[in-house]
Amino acid sequence: MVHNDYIPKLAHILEIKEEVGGARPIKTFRTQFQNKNDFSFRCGQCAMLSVFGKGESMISISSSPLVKDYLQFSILKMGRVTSALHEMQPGDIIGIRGPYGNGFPIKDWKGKNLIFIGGGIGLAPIWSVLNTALGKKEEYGDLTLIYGARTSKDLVFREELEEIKKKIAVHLSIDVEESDWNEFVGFVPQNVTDKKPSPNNAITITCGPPIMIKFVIKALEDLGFKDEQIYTTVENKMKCGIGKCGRCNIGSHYVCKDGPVYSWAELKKLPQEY
Amino acid sequence: MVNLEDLKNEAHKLLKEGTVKYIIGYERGTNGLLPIPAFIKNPEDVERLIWDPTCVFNLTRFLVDEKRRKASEKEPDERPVGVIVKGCDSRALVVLLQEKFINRDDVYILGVSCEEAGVLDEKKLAKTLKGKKAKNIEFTKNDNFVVMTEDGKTEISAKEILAERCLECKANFPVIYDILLGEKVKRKSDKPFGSLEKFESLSKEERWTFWKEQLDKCIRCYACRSVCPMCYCDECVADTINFAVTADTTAEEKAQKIKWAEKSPVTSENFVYHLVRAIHLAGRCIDCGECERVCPLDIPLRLLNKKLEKEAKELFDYEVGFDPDQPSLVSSFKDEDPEDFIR
Amino acid sequence: MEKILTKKSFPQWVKKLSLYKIYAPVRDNDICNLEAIDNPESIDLDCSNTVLSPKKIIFPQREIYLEFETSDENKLQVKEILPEETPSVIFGVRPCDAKALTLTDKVFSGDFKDPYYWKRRNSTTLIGLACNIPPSPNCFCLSVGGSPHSKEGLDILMTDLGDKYFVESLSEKGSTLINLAKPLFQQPKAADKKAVEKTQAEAEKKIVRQIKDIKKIPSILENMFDSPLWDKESLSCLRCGICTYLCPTCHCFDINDEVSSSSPVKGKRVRTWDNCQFPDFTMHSSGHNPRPDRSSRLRQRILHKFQYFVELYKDYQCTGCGRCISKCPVGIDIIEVLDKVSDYGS
Amino acid sequence: MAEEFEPKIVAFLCKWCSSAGSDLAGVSRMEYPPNVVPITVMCSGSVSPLYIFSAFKRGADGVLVSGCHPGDCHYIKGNFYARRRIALVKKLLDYIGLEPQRFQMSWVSAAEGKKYTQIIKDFVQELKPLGPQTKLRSNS
Repeated sequence: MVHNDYIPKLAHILEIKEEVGGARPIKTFRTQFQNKNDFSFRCGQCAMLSVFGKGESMISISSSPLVKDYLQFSILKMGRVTSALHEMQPGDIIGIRGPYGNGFPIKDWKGKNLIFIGGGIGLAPIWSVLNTALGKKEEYGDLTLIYGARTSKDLVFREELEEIKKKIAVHLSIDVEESDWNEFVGFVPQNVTDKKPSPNNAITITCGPPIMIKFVIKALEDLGFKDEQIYTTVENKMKCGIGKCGRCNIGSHYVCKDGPVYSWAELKKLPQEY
Repeated sequence: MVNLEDLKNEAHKLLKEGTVKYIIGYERGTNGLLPIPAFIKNPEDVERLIWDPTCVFNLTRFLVDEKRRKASEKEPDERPVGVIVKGCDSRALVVLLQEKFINRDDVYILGVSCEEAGVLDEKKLAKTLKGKKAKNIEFTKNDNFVVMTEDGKTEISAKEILAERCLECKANFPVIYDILLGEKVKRKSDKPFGSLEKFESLSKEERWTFWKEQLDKCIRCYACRSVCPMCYCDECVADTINFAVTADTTAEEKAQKIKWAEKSPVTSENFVYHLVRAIHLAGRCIDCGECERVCPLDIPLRLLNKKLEKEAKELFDYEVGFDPDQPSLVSSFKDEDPEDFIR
Repeated sequence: MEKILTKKSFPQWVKKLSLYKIYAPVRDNDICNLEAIDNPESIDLDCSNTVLSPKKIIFPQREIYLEFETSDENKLQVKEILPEETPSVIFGVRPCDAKALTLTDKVFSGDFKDPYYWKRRNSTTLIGLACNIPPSPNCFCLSVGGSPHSKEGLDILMTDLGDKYFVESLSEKGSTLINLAKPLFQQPKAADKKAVEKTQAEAEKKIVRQIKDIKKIPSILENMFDSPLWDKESLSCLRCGICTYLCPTCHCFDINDEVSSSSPVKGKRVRTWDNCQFPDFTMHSSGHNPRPDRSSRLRQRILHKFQYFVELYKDYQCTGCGRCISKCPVGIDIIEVLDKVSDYGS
Repeated sequence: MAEEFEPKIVAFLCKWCSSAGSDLAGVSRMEYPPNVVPITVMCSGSVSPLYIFSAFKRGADGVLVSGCHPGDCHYIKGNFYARRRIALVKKLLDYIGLEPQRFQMSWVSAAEGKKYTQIIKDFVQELKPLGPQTKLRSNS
């Protein structure tokens, strides 16, 4: 039989957790394949999720490859497919194909200090690599997480964050002052400037809204980080996931295949088309 | 025929005096005789302008682009845009004014009369010339065109190579203008809906077979929609995406957008698209024939719009494109509108 | 294998290929289309370029990927739908259109081989027809590494020699077709071969349009992303899909679910052509659009064909068929645009 | 023996008159064929031609648009606009070769339950000999 990349594998939704409510809700879905799980992926890779009858959407995998029992996706309700996903219940069936994309080059990061910088739903792709590093903590240097959202209610993985705080340095922020908020108030880039992470033997991984990424990179540059030390992810509209349908390209790069992970050194060379 | 030098002089004056910010006209292109739209800003560039029977485009289409561009500018140049219009194009402009899509103050109309002629049908010309290439085309008074080819001059009767719509034209001269070049003379057309006769006389099943065969050819390149000055909707029902998305648009609003027609070029979807387009152009289409001209598959789209133009005339005595103050066809009614079809 | 086939015998050859599905140029009033035919007499090999290239057969505008349905036990089922491998023959393939398929071959290969494309591609035999007279006034194959009698991508090349065809088999698939009607074919004489050479040399001279300095273009384009040229050249662009849908090399597509029942859900997932000139092509669901205007979309079309594709596959994604020029409603001319690009570089 | 073809009719009924008329037919237990999928709309004038084409695409064998009698429109003029628009749609559908019987318009007031049942009965009878509508129907 010919291998057909366009046919998704069926998976159950095991568990749905509401992360953020309100007008821009986020839910986390844990899924399990109906048949044998031969889905192996790297941190930072994505999968194309199907809601049959609605279509497909490319979503980053937020669980660590070390976890074998389920695949996890944290999804912001945005359009046709993600709205349908938000309507779903545990036990419902979705389609998954992939994994797609290059993923983070974590093999090259052994022995280095990793600084994770996230904004809003941008914590999802970070979550996979952060948990992988936590699982093999001995292989890396110091781990730091700088994470923020508009309000305290918009922070994802709140319970897990409390757990992680016990293991590594976590610096949270919210955009506007709230009563009983004891951490930083301000935008994520300001928090980065405030916490002054050291560029020595360090790698930073930044995910979030494009505007946040732009200013985080500026803040990091001011702190002395080199372009090669700064990693980020890019998103563009995708359909096929395998570099053929022609819409997610930035120059001759297809984000679905050659991305979504880029070092700032690489990204700088590409046209601004994302 | 309108003297090109007169047109250039007028254009030059308008640009020199700064009356208009630019002029939309015709210039020679590189694909045979087909001209290209010219957007002229500098007075000296008016030399590029041309005017002859190859000037088929309905340039009012570019007023739609202009309106959008202006809306996105922070400090727009408030001067009007000059646009060269033929009789049919001027009627398109009347509709755009009638619908208050374009303000009269935003446009300076350089009307050119086709007088007794009109524009050419490229395909008819190619057939008549049998492979020879036309270098120059002029209209003569005795209802003939003089066509220069590599073999010299040939005289061809206007009827043979004029666009079908010009043979059925209601007014070969602009009905609205700031400057008029040429004379308000009308070409005689005895049968304003002549091209429909052949199809109306077919049986119902023959008509279905005809239209199915034609619309099945459609590849949904949307050139017909794109070239049409009346197809200015921000979102078209044929698109499955919301274009009017802002930061405040909720996920629900986006998710609930109805897919009226799938992208697949199959009979059912092609018919939804073309029927909706036809009905949306009822009482608005001024028969510039551009949709049919640009169709790469030669679908006779004009026959759909012309049919509704005819019905509007016969059922409601409605004529399109002459009076910017008249209420539009479907936003008005008369007590005596026919209702014999209603149970 | 080189053979001679008289024009009179041509329909008989087609009849001998009854096991194949036959596609050929057919005249429809003023235009020519590539259609499936039953009657060899309807084939018109004197047609100019068909509106759509053989791309429409190998990479059809609509392809069903899969069907989904909810079973009686409320279980969702997904069924893969692959195209049937119908042995097919396409007659009258122009060398530029055959070359174009070698380019889409590259796209649909690689790490992810596209089974839909390859099932159709592998079961199709391409019979080319050399262009003794350019089939379009806007032909420019010579500028992009092609020629009016190029054999690239073809299984057979036929050259019109007046009352007969010089038929050259270029692959096993091609020879099979000739062998199915062996008695119809004769051995060519030396004079026939001479005639072919002469015709070919003359054919090249008849191609008048060309891109100047094509070799320099990819490197010039590298520095032209922010050039004001794109604004200028796209001023009259209508954002229709003619240039890309008619292009034999453009391969972009969309994937959508078409639903016949929403509850319980039943429908098909289909691939349809899509194109970079439509504004919704790159629009994110947030409304953000990385290519928001005509100028960025024209730039994408040119850069994809003459820079990105060259970087990825070492070839231009253009075979000089001239369709995008001939059919552009507002006369946007890719040769003109590229010539301005070269001027920009000098 | 083959089962008799039962046409499916999509009926766009205005809320104020025709829909009330069909309700009256229902509560008065008037008998009429069960072939109708009624869709209540605010006014016959709010029925976009797109709804009509879409109903045919989705497999309707016949489409009915029904509103208040002229002069009785809850929105004063909605049914007059509808009258014009529907006339054009009818002409267009006929022109492309759809059987004209498949698309009808009627005036049915809230009190005309009887008229409504008669219109449906007649419509079904007219559609039966035509068989299923396949011309505009989607195959997917």
